[in-house]
Amino acid sequence: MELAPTQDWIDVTTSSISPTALIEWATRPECGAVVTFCGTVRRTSTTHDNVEALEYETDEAMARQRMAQIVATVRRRWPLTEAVALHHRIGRVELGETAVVVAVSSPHRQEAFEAAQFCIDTLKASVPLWKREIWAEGSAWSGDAKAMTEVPK
Amino acid sequence: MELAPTQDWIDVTTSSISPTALIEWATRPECGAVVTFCGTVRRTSTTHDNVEALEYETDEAMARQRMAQIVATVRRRWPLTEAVALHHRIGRVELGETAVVVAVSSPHRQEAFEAAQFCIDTLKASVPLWKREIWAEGSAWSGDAKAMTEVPK
Amino acid sequence: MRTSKCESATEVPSRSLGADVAQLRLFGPAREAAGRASDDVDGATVAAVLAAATARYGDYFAAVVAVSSIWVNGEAAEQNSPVDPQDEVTVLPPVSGGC
Amino acid sequence: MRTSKCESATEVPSRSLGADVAQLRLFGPAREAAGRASDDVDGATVAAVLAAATARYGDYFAAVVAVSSIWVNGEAAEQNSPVDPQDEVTVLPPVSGGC
Repeated sequence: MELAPTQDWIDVTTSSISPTALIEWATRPECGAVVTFCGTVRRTSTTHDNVEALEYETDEAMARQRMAQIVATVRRRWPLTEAVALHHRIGRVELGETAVVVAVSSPHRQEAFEAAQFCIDTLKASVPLWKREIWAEGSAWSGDAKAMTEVPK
Repeated sequence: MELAPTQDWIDVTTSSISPTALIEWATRPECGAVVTFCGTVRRTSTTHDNVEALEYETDEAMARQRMAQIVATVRRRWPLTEAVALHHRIGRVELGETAVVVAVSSPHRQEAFEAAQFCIDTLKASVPLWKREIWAEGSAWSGDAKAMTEVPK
Repeated sequence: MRTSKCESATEVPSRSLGADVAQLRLFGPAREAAGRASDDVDGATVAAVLAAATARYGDYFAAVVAVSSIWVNGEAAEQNSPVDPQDEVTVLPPVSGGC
Repeated sequence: MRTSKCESATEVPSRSLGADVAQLRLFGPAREAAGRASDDVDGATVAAVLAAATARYGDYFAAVVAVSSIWVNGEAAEQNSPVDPQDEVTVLPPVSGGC
């Protein structure tokens, strides 16, 4: 893990993600609200109820570029936002493990909630990531994939 | 700290709150989304820009009763909600420390975001808690207090 | 005038003054204004209890009460709500949980 | 037909075939359908490159391409967008980040 930057912290990593580290990083003396979204691998998908793991594939450079665009839009739309972290795991992620974390801090909780939800909604729609669902007897590409969209300005 | 219950975890405590513990507790094999709100003591209030700590006062029985009503409404309005934790510190809480944590898990992130925001909005409006702001030269009751309202059904 | 007491009355034990009147509970700014967290205050309605308390604690207390919610035995009450001996009258100033 | 080469042409180094054609990059289901993550594919437009790739990889690949976004050199492209030698043509199937 690289040294955490000050305001924007984007990562695409094969290592486990620590929500704690992101919350602590996002907590600032000027910001009363830290909203965190953790996406964890669940047993039930659109097509299977015995998922054991997910395996994510990406082009890291493209993904980081898109995630930076998401943060740029957050700062434009919610200008009081202090810190924004977007971390996504790639490779195999086991059931119950965290595949994605968003953390946003702001002086105002309404803005922090809106910005965090924008981050995860847009990450799912606009970042080049593909996941395979893995169960005991086989695996398949996720059935809830959507045509990739541009990051809203 | 008591043993964590299964679905609803309400606490009013003088001990520090661990967002990590709440996130881990709320993470379930059936739930892909965990939304967390952390309220941390910030330097700037409605009247001062040098806050060093907050001191919370409550009636613990009344506060727990109200928090349980909040969770009941969450389960009525967002029935897919899996786990809900509402923890609030009382007594003195230092700058940068966490005074309140909400954690909600759900199979659907939209519901998790809505439920978490309802929890903190309603907690601020409907739970009998009073805070004093403490700075180097003195202290005063918070200026952003609001007449206490009933928990929406 | 009755000269004999009814049975229940004869069985009432001796009590302190506090048990004959409402129990006032005060939080946050109301507690601070009164200088205490609880007190025994006489009065047959919420308004009467609060008037007696205000006479005891003064103007700052009155100002806090004016913006507070009042509960009787844990339920929201109005100024004209009746108060019986041993009822608990709670003064809940505007709340400020969270950060 | 010209018999003398211009200066710039004389300086072109000898190259492998791959450098004369588009570089195809494939992800997720497109990569799986092709059995590889990258390839050299000739074609003057996006449509021509994808047609050549489909001829090479088959129907499942065609089905994935039909629902994919196509980028040329990192920018969104259309079927009739021009492709120059050494351009990077990327096939981005429907995405599924998050949980």
